[in-house]
Amino acid sequence: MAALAVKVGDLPFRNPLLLASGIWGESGDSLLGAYTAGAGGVVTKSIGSAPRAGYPNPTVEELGRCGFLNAMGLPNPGIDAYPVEIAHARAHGVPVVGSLFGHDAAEFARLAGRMEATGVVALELNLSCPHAEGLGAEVGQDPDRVREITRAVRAAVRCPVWVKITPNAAAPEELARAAEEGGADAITAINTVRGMAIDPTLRRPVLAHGLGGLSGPAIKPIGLACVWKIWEAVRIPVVGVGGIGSASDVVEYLLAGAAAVQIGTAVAFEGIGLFGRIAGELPALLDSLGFDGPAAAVGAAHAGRQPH
Amino acid sequence: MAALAVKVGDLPFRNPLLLASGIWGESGDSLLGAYTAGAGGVVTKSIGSAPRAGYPNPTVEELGRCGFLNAMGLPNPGIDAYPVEIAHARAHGVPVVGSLFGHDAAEFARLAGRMEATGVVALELNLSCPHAEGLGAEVGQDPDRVREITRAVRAAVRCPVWVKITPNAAAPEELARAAEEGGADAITAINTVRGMAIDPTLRRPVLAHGLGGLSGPAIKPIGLACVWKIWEAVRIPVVGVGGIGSASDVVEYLLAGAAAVQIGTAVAFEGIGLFGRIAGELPALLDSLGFDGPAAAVGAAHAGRQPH
Amino acid sequence: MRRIVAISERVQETPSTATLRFHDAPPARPGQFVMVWIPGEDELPMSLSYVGPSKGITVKRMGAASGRLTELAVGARLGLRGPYGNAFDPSPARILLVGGGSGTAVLAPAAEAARAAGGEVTAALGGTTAAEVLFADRLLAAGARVRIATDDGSRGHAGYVTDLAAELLAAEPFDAVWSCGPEVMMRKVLEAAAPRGVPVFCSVERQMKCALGLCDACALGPFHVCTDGPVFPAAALRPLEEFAGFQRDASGRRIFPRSPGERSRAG
Amino acid sequence: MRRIVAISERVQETPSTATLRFHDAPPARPGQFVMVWIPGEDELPMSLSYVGPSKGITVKRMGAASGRLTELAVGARLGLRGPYGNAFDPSPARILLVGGGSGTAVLAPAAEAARAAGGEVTAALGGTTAAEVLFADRLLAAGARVRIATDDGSRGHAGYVTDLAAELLAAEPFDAVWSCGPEVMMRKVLEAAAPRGVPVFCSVERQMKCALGLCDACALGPFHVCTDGPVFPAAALRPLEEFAGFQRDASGRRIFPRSPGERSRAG
Ligand SMILES: Cc1cc2nc3c(=O)[nH]c(=O)nc-3n(C[C@H](O)[C@H](O)[C@H](O)COP(=O)(O)OP(=O)(O)OC[C@H]3O[C@@H](n4cnc5c(N)ncnc54)[C@H](O)[C@@H]3O)c2cc1C
Ligand SMILES: Cc1cc2nc3c(=O)[nH]c(=O)nc-3n(C[C@H](O)[C@H](O)[C@H](O)COP(=O)(O)OP(=O)(O)OC[C@H]3O[C@@H](n4cnc5c(N)ncnc54)[C@H](O)[C@@H]3O)c2cc1C
Ligand SMILES: Cc1cc2nc3c(=O)[nH]c(=O)nc-3n(C[C@H](O)[C@H](O)[C@H](O)COP(=O)(O)O)c2cc1C
Ligand SMILES: Cc1cc2nc3c(=O)[nH]c(=O)nc-3n(C[C@H](O)[C@H](O)[C@H](O)COP(=O)(O)O)c2cc1C
Ligand code: FES
Ligand code: FES
Repeated sequence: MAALAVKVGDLPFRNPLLLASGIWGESGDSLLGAYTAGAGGVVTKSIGSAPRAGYPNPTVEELGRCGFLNAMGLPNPGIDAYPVEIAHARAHGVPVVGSLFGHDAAEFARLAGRMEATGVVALELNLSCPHAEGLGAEVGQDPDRVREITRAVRAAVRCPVWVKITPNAAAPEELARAAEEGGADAITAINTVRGMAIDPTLRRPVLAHGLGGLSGPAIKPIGLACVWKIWEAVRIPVVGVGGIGSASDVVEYLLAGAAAVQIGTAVAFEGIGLFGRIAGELPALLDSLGFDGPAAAVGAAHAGRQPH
Repeated sequence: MAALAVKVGDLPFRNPLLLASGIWGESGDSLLGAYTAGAGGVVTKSIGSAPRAGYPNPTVEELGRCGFLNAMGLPNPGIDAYPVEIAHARAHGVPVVGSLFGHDAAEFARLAGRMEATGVVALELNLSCPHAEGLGAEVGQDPDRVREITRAVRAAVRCPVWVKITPNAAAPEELARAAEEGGADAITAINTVRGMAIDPTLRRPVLAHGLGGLSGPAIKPIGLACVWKIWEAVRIPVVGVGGIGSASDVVEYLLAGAAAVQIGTAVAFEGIGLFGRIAGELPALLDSLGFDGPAAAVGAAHAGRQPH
Repeated sequence: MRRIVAISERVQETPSTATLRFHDAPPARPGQFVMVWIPGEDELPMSLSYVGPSKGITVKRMGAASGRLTELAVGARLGLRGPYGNAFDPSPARILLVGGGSGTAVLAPAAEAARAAGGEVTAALGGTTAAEVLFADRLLAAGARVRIATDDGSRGHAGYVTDLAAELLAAEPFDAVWSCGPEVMMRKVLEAAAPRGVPVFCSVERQMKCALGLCDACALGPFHVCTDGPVFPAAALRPLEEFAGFQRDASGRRIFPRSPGERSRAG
Repeated sequence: MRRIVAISERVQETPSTATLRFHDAPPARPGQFVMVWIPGEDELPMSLSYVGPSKGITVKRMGAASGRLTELAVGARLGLRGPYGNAFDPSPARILLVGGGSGTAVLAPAAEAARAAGGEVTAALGGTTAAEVLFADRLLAAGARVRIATDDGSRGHAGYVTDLAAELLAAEPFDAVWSCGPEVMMRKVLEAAAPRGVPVFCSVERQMKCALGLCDACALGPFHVCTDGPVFPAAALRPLEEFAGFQRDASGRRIFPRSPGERSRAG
């Protein structure tokens, strides 16, 4: 049976299924819980310089089986209070990727140093949250700022730096290229897609923030297309995320070019047990498709692909 | 009961439900059929200068109830052969909006003149097809080109000019603003969202073209967010499209700012009878929500909205 | 939803026509079609020529895609979606089949279903030459009476299968006619049956892209072949100038045949 | 899916607490909660205090959002999603309820269900003062035995409701204890019941945002209150340093109470 261990660049994970940022990432117990349930690694909530309550509720809207809209507003305990949570997960050997958000290169660099000191195995720069003024996608839609922020973080730390890209751009692959130029070690794609819902009776947006981000099955085709194009645009590994809920979805992302994947919304549909279930199903699926492991499948749907 | 007649700018329709471009728009009989079934008006397939077979099949992939991916590749009979189809629909009094695509301002202007001569009530410029090289979104993602093309068409014809905007942009509302600056009479939003699907067994993209466009329920939140932002960015009317399949969906779009809507993918789920069904349900729904007609609902979810 | 199947069996039915069998679960009725994805090539609508658990399609070599399909070996993989469309209604009646060329592919399972339902089946089959007559043995085995016409007279009646059909209709009472083949052929069948009041059902082919009633590629007058057909009653087809009038090419342009029977699949 | 309901009835239960009733179809069990959207204000988790076709929530004025909720008049509209979470298991047993302040809101329908199932219910209710004791009459009407404790001694026992609970547990056999109120209170109930081997089930409150098990706002040790709770057995809660230890604020920071019982909703 195919073994599941993968590497994102030089960084090993026991399997390619990582917990996506913002899901189960607030407490150390939850990070540990996702790993215990079978995740190959976990990404923290995006952490900023100061505690942030996020937007008022409603912060989430269910859209049937197609997914969710959310506008959490980057709630997080801040870089001073958060290390205790990471420490708890690290104490149990969980490979934790620390997600960060900030306003500019200097803030990102400062946060990166603090986050690296917690013992995370990599950093993920959230340049892609679609609903936070002056943060996330608002900085991440400009290739020059992506390059600049990545460069500043790259200079400030030794651990791998992943840059998380927004799909809300004419060509997300150009943002990925800018991150690569800035020295990123991997690209994570995608964050949520800008969306909204309106309540007809109350005549107002459902989310308190108005606009939010779409996640779940609805965006799987969008994430796949981004990973596909990014794989063709850069030579660093890609971590795929968006709408994954089955072993077959994972394989689609691997074939598009993802070296590993992240899973978020599907946790709400199935519970955290989905990590164990998918990790259990993946070896037989890879076998039946003729792959001796996840790595063999990476990018295999690109005609005349070059190993990369 | 609320009456359903609406105007997009000065252009009247018996109800706000228009057939979206590319659906049932190849033959005059089908345009007529959609109108007979209850549509308030119809938009043609996007027509270019020469006949175009489009991409090979598979051109469509079903994604359960979340929607479809398609990469038709703008098949169309060309502006020489198509007028006979419009003539058939016009002969029965159908208000036809003629959709056009082209490579540059000169081609658009030439096509616009030809299309206007067929007796269409308005033109819709497809600056937003996400999967056609050198066409559609590739020209429509640049505000300068949007402005230039719109201006050229505006100068070439007398009838209203609608510009159809892509959601595959950092800020679709800026594209809409460029169209307004170019003299557009209305904005149509949105076209499909870039996406793809990969077959794990065959290790290749399902669509012959590779990348395609996502439509249907999956993109409703994306379309709503675009209409919302565009309504705030421009003063010309907005025509909303993306994932509409019920009277309640229509009202969401009206509240976001759409003066009328278009329906595409839902025709595959329900058949063309959905136009009659929704037109039948809408008056009672509007009544129950306290609106005396569609116009009263337009933009009503914007706090402190200005009538526009 | 799309499924990937492997070809489990391949039968060369005629020099130009092959049957591909595969195990496929979703139930289907005779008359329905599937969209067959030939990876790297195209996706074509194909009527099911077998509708049991082991389904099948019977393909005539026409252009590149159908040609490639007829060349595939056992084990080759295809993508399938469907079944789509409506079906023939197998009732315990006296049924006349009129099949031209590969059009017989869709009539064979319908005939078997009609026989199973207690019907009497007479088949008039046309082909360019004796070797191209499809499924004559299969229909005989199903208990149908079989009459044959070939363009070159190499087997059965020398000439059009429509001559046979007219003859049979004149000689015997039928409750229904089921036909598939070139449209000029089907139009003649319609006209022959009309004065006798025998209902005719034709399986019609058009360009197909979505097969979902969206793209309009298969528009046929007010109908869409993919969702309203492919089987249409004569009453729906007779008034249509398209029917045996014009087709549309992949761009949607109207294509008028230069001469009747021009299409090489003509029976 | 979110539903919009209009308040059909409003009852001022205590000076700080009001019940809002509404007609809402989805079935719910006692112990479950809904997310209540107060348009323009916030969305709060609220236990259902009535679970029949006409459902209800019973809200204590705490901050801006709960305050606004208690002020809404009949006819005002709310958004609802849910019900979410697990429930008390109404069995024909001898049940001791220990409710502090508005915590009694969720115990009342559970008590009614237990009585309907043939159980015996004893309720120990706490409040800051006589007027703030919730649902004493409702529980009496349901056939429960009711004991009361108030901080100021204005009704019943002067002091903590946990004193009453300890007393009852010492004096009588119970099959289960159901409790809802401040965590320091519930922790004391746990400790009192433990040596006697009586199983305790507590309804726990935490910050909530998604209520779907996604956002982690409601993390409680290895659990999520929204999907694993809100009702937890004592065995799950006792080992947790969080339980009556710390909460998390909206940012996820750990917030340690300055003194036990600090929270004004304390019974
Ligand atoms: C519902 C349905 C069921 C079908 N069932 C079968 C079946 O069971 N078996 C089968 O072999 N085929 C069937 N077909 C036809 C099949 O889908 C293809 O159209 C055919 O195989 C030719 O495809 P191609 O791409 O190889 O050839 P193309 O490249 O499309 O055409 C090759 C040649 O055939 C001519 N041609 C193609 N189609 C027509 C036409 N309709 N009229 C006149 N000339 C034409 C072209 O002009 C060209 O010269 C069916 C079609 C439909 C719509
Ligand atoms: C599953 C569940 C069920 C609930 N059911 C009910 C119910 O039936 N009735 C009801 O009235 N409320 C219930 N709540 C609590 C309710 O959701 C709100 O937390 C409460 O109404 C306060 O909200 P607010 O925004 O008005 O106040 P906030 O602005 O959040 O707080 C106001 C004051 O209360 C303090 N406070 C708030 N929460 C806590 C806490 N957990 N611990 C200590 N101090 C706190 C704050 O520090 C502040 O001083 C439930 C909560 C959960 C999770
Ligand atoms: C409730 C919620 C909170 C999220 N918070 C963050 C976040 O803090 N940082 C981040 O980079 N992405 C965040 N995301 C985006 C996810 O990490 C992921 O990119 C996206 O949801 C798509 O994956 P999915 O479809 O598997 O959920 C959040 C998503 C959801 C649903
Ligand atoms: C099969 C198909 C073909 C389409 N062709 C066109 C087209 O030619 N021109 C165009 O502007 N939009 C085209 N579109 C986009 C639709 O007009 C519409 O913008 C989009 O599908 C979103 O609406 P829906 O979710 O209601 O389908 C096409 C969509 C589909 C599904
Ligand atoms: S094939 Fe697209 S409508 Fe029939
Ligand atoms: S409220 Fe979000 S996980 Fe429980």
